[in-house]
Amino acid sequence: SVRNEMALANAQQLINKCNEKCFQKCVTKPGTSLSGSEETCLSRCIDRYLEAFNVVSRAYTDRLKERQERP
Amino acid sequence: SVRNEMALANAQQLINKCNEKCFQKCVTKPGTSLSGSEETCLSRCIDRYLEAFNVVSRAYTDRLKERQERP
Amino acid sequence: SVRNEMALANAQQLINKCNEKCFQKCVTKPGTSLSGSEETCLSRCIDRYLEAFNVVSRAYTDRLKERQERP
Amino acid sequence: MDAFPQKELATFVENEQAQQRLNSSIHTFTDMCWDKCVTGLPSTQFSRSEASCLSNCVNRFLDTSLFLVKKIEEQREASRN
Amino acid sequence: MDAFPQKELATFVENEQAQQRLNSSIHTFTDMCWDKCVTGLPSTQFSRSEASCLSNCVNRFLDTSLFLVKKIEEQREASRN
Amino acid sequence: MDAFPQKELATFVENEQAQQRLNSSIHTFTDMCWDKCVTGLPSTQFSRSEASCLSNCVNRFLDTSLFLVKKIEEQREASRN
Repeated sequence: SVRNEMALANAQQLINKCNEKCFQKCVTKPGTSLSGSEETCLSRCIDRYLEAFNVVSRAYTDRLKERQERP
Repeated sequence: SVRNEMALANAQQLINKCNEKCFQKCVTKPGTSLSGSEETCLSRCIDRYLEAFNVVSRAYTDRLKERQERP
Repeated sequence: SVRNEMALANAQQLINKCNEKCFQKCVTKPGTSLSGSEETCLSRCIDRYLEAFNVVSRAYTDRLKERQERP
Repeated sequence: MDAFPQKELATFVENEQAQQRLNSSIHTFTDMCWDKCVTGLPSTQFSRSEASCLSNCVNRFLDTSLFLVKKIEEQREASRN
Repeated sequence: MDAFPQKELATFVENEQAQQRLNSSIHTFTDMCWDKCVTGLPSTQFSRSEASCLSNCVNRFLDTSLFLVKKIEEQREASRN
Repeated sequence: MDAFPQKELATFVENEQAQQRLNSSIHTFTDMCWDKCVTGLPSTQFSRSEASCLSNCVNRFLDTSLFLVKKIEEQREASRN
């Protein structure tokens, strides 16, 4: 269905962005494998990025609702 | 008309770019509303970005004319 | 042919990226013409960017082959 | 296509496209606000200043957009007089 | 379509597309030159160094492009000999 | 089209598109790894640390991608139990 396709595309874009931002932040000098501290940083970064996505998403949709109630 | 549509798209892209660059420069720690100093910064930034657009536009079109006169 | 068109598009994108990255790195305060030291920097930068492209390309294709051999 | 009249299909497509633009904006805003607000190494929770920066970020961006449009219209008015 | 022959329509579309590419380039160059030249807080006018940086920026970018193409062609020549 | 059956054409197009995606990824990775690894002024050859950074960069990015997917699946599993 169109709804499922869009939800999948949305999830894929979120994963790609999260990957890009967390690699940028946590792996500053790429070595021959991911170190323990790099993996700890990545784990935290992933949680924080998904949280940031939810905070931003809620702030934006709340704003749009406000604008509909007080045009 | 096609001309009007293109002029409108061009203006919209300029506004979007100006918005992005000036928010980046002037609102470094977003608060609960835009402060007086943030608004002053934004007002100047907007004037400067539009001015930069004109300077760059003229430099580029002058260069293209030059290349037509001396191929 | 499709192959030639794709090779041409690939070369064009590489030239565009190289141009962007090396202008960014070597021409920090644009003057009325490219100086000798700017041209030296650009010459080295171009060689290094093309080398980086080959290193990255080989690392990526090797990784894809590995994944095919050990699924 | 008897079960799905043309008009309802057009409305459905319009809504799905609006939802897609919304999703796209949220990704762009998250990217921008992450870069602006989360400047240090990530921790097990956001600091108070990171959290308030993230929740204010989109609203201040939209306020900036309104400010810009208002300024441009004021300059147009002034140039007509 | 008698009032707008096929050949003139093709020329019109080509010109409009060329204009669109020009506009698109100007936006890209303004973005790049703003980031390179306007590094501090904006003021009520550009400083002398900001102004000259902005007017030189595009031309030096295009010079860089010519330099790059020339270098690649010189390397091709050398590899043929 | 007798010389080029439908099935072989579909396979050809699929392969060309896969090659195009590969090329596109290599450009994106080169851009990302250049910014990460080549931080100073360019020289007549890469330093040892620049060279090893560039050859490790793509692989660590792909490892990060696997790590991310694994973490998300672990969190899904945990939320089911």
